[in-house]
Amino acid sequence: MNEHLLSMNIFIPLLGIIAITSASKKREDIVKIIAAITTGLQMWIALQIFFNFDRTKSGIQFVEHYSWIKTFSIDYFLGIDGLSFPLVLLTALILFISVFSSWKLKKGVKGYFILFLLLDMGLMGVFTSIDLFLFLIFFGLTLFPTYLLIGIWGNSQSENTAIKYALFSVFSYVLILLGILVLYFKSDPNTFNILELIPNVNSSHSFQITTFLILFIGFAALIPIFPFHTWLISVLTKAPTAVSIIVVSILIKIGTYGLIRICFPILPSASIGFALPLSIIAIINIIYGALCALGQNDLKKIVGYFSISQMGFILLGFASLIGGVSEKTDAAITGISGSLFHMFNHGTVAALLLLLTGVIYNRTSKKDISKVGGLSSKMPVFSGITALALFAGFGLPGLSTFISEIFCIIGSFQIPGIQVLSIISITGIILNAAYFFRCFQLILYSKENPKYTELQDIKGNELFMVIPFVLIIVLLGIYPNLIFNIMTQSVEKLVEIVTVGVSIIN
Amino acid sequence: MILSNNLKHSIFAFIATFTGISGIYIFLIADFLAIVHILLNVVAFSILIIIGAIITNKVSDFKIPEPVKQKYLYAGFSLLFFILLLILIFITPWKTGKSELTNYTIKAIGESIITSYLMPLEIVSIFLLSALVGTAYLIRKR
Amino acid sequence: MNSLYTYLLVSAILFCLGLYGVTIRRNALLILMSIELILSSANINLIAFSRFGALSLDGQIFALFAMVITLAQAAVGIAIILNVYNTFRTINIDKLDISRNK
Amino acid sequence: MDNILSIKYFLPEISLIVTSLLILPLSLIFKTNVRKITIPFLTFGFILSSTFLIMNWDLSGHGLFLNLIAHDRFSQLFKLCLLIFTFFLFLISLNSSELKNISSKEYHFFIFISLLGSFLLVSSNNLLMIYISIETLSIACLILVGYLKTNKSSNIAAVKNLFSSLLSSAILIYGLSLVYGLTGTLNLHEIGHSLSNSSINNFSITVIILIILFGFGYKLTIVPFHIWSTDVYKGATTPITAFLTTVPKVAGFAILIRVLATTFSNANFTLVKYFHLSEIITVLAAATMTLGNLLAINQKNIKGILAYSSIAHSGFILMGLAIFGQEGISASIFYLIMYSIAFIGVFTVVINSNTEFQLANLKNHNRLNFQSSFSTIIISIFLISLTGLPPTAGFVGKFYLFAALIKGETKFYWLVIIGIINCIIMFFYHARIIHSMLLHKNEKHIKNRYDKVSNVILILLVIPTILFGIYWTPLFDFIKQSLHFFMP
Repeated sequence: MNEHLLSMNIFIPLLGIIAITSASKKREDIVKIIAAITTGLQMWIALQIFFNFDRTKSGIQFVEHYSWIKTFSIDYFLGIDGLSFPLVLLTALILFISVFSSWKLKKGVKGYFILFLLLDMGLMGVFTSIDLFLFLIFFGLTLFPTYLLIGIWGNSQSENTAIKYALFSVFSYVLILLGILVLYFKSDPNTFNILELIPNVNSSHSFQITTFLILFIGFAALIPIFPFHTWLISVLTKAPTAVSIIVVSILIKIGTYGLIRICFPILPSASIGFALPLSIIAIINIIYGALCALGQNDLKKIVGYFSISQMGFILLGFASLIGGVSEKTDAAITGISGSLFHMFNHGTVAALLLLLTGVIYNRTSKKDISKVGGLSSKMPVFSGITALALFAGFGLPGLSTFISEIFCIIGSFQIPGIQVLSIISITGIILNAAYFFRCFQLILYSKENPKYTELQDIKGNELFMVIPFVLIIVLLGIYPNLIFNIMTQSVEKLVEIVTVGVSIIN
Repeated sequence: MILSNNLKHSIFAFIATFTGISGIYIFLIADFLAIVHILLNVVAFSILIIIGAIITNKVSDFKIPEPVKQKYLYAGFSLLFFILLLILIFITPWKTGKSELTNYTIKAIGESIITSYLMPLEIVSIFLLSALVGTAYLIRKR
Repeated sequence: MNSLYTYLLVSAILFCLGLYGVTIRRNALLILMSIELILSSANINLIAFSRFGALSLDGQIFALFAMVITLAQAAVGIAIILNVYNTFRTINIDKLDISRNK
Repeated sequence: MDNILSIKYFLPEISLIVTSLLILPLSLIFKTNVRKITIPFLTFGFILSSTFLIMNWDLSGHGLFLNLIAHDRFSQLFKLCLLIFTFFLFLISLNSSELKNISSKEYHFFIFISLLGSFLLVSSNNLLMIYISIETLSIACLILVGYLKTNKSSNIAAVKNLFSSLLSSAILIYGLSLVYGLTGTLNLHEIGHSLSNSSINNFSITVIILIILFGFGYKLTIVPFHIWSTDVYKGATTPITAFLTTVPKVAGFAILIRVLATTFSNANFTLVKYFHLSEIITVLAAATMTLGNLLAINQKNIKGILAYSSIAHSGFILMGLAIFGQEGISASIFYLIMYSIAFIGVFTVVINSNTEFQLANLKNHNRLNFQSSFSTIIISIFLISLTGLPPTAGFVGKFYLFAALIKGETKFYWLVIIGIINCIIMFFYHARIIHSMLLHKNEKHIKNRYDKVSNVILILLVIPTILFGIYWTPLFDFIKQSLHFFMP
């Protein structure tokens, strides 16, 4: 049973798709129920893995390894370790909730859920494949469903957004393909297997820099790093809520995941050399995102810029990888675990914020939060949850994001080269706090809008979607070790791999 | 033939040129080909062209429009290509040998057509049939 | 005088003249004639190589087939040109235009 | 093998010839309901030919008709592909509205003649055979393009096709005559032998190959000739465009590969002496795909996009030839086959839908919603495959091409970069078609009249598109093995 959990996780959506296709056209609720069952099963599998995960091992677990295409030595090779498992967990959770957030969908239900499950399959595959070719296939599988989901089920101007998204993602996709091919042919014997690639890419520093740059630009368009960020904002404002949740919480994490999974261990020397530029980019992202968010009134856009800013923190944590070679291994481990944890936390917080935005929009059909008026007296439960989400956004102590953000900053602070930058990044936290307090004030305590006399409080389906996130945010704030002890071993090993790799080249 | 602005003159020049070419064939000990060339290209092709010219022009008016404007450009282009060919011709070590061709090639050609080149002959017959069908189809009244 | 190079030279001249005719002429019949010129230059080549170079009749046979095929193609070509003339009332290939009336 | 013994292996072609010759009298005899008689008869012809092809499946090579024609794995692979493609195109064109009201017997006749021409072309082992079969193929194309005698755009296309194909064959025969002069023989293998033994300078050989390449260029839509081909593609009726973008192209690439591989390289597929050639093909490939793509962006309707897209794909296929190793060539062949399958698929949908779909201006945010979601899904799959995203066969094709390029020498890296930029552009305009079908919210729907046959064909084409995107080893191995050319 345990051996095939990952394959089941990936291919259950396929069964779901078949079931949906054979469902009758008139019974749309059945389609939704099938989708819910599918993602629910995945959630259950993810929990199974969570409980059976060996927290003392640093290598990959739940391995499935079959030969697939012999001539090119492509394998069907699945496995998870501490780096990828939090993301699998997050994916399962977000997808499960997203099904419910699109429960009221009327138009083209069947097509929507087929594409949704395809996307689901792609995402699960991306985070669990160890073979890079498999990674490419699953990654490619996510592009088209996302494009169509944004374009068809988004609001009236979503077509251009869809094209924009597609162009950016194809751009990054092709670059990643190129980078992976370069790695493949540089390794001896040629292999797509990450575990074998790590010791096998025997290369010079300049080769590493070139390949790193190719891959980095590819992933950067996904993350998205400063000049590439425009697509994320328009996707968030134009796409349907469920899709924008998936995009902001999971899809953009493929970028950061790719960095930590492919770039750092395989190209250690370049990663170390690139630490300083990486942290500068991170700071630009943090400050730019926060400043842009400060001027926005549309909560969805705020979430978008907030995400850009948070991605900066994640990259800052990555930059502390350099500590591994300057005998500050602890700092490196702190920073990277902080980043990984922050990837998870940002996913939950952003999803929660977007869900709450949906709640407001359903009641008032206004995007501009300054015109909604104070809601605290009319919707007490909602207000409580919103307050919590906003506090989590800027990292209030006691909530999960606080811990991860602080870890990122502490990690980078201990490294002499990027100390200054890490101090600057604190400005980012302050700016974050500023705009979230502004939102807090506008949504909850501004002058009440007389138009909305009767506003229902959050309940039922909406409450059901929100509660898991609230619980997770609070729980991880109190007991972060739930996730941390999954990661620690793998992160230590990563830092070790990088250190060893650099020493070999020097 | 190329430069004349009168289709009539062009056609006459064409016939003259092609008769000259058949003369070249005779010089090259290809008597059979020379005859075929006169029959096909000089006679048959010219008749085709003349028919085409008569149908598509009013009989009195064989004026054809001036060449396109960039004719000097194209002339330069052709000249360049000619120089390239010239270099090619004189630089390349063509395969040479002593020819055993006799003065009459008809028999030899006939023999090799029905032995080693039988298959191309059959294919060409299919080809000619299809050309016939195609021409008939295209010319037929709609 | 009677050497391979003379014939190659003649054929090269014919080839380039034909090419020039194809590029500058706009009358369909003239283009057809120019292409014919290129083809006979190739035939001269073949026969000259057959005479001076190779010891076989291959070149002559190739030229023979080429002549026959070319003529058949020219016949089809004239048929197409006549069709075009019936539709457009012109055979100046620059003046062919979908919006033009009959 | 001599003329009599060879007939056994020549049966597929003979059955094609016999069928094509019987069409005309048959349709004269049964004047009243021609379609009911001829279509089963023609189908029978296709099936007969394929039966003979498979019956004579022979892994060792033979030279038929005194080595004029090669019967080897390479030619058999291509014959099978061409036969299937033509059969599908033939069945699809029965449903076309443009060809409905005119005499169909000549149409069928010329489909068969062109198939015969391409059969001979892929197996030619002799310069004379190459010339004759190219002409057979192109005379059929000439008449097919001008098939609608009263249609203006069809006429323009016909006259353009006439001059370009005549000119290119004239240039080709000039080039072939030079090769003959260089080596004194017409047999491809003997030419290769004599070239590798002699001390011919690089310049001559490069110029001669260039002249030959220009002769093939029109069939393959290589860059300086793309102007002509697009006019023809856009002007011809849609079923014939579908035919022109696939069958002659496949046959043309096949013979180009055979000529390059047997004459201008040694047995290990490296152009030992003639290193310039590889660079020339590289430049041509880059120019072809870039120009094709850039022009495709500006196209308004789906036919224009497909016409230029077909040129861009030619560039990609040439990319594999430029490397000139076994990997490169087999990647090219794989790509070629996958491209043809996807193209035929797209055209099947286009032919079956009404003219509103074919001529809709995609730039004006026109609405192209299909009535049935079946056609939308199907055409999307083919377009994704053409774009080259997984899990479709198009991805594998592009993957192999890039892999072969990166594996090759460093001098190809710039081509890789150009290829990648082109992938993105290609995605852009293919996505525009999907975009206007799926993303525009509208009520009006495009009707398409599918009969059972086209449904079956579409499904038959989708299966390899998906299947070879997931598991392609058998096909790829087969292609690799087919690269053993017949050497007497």
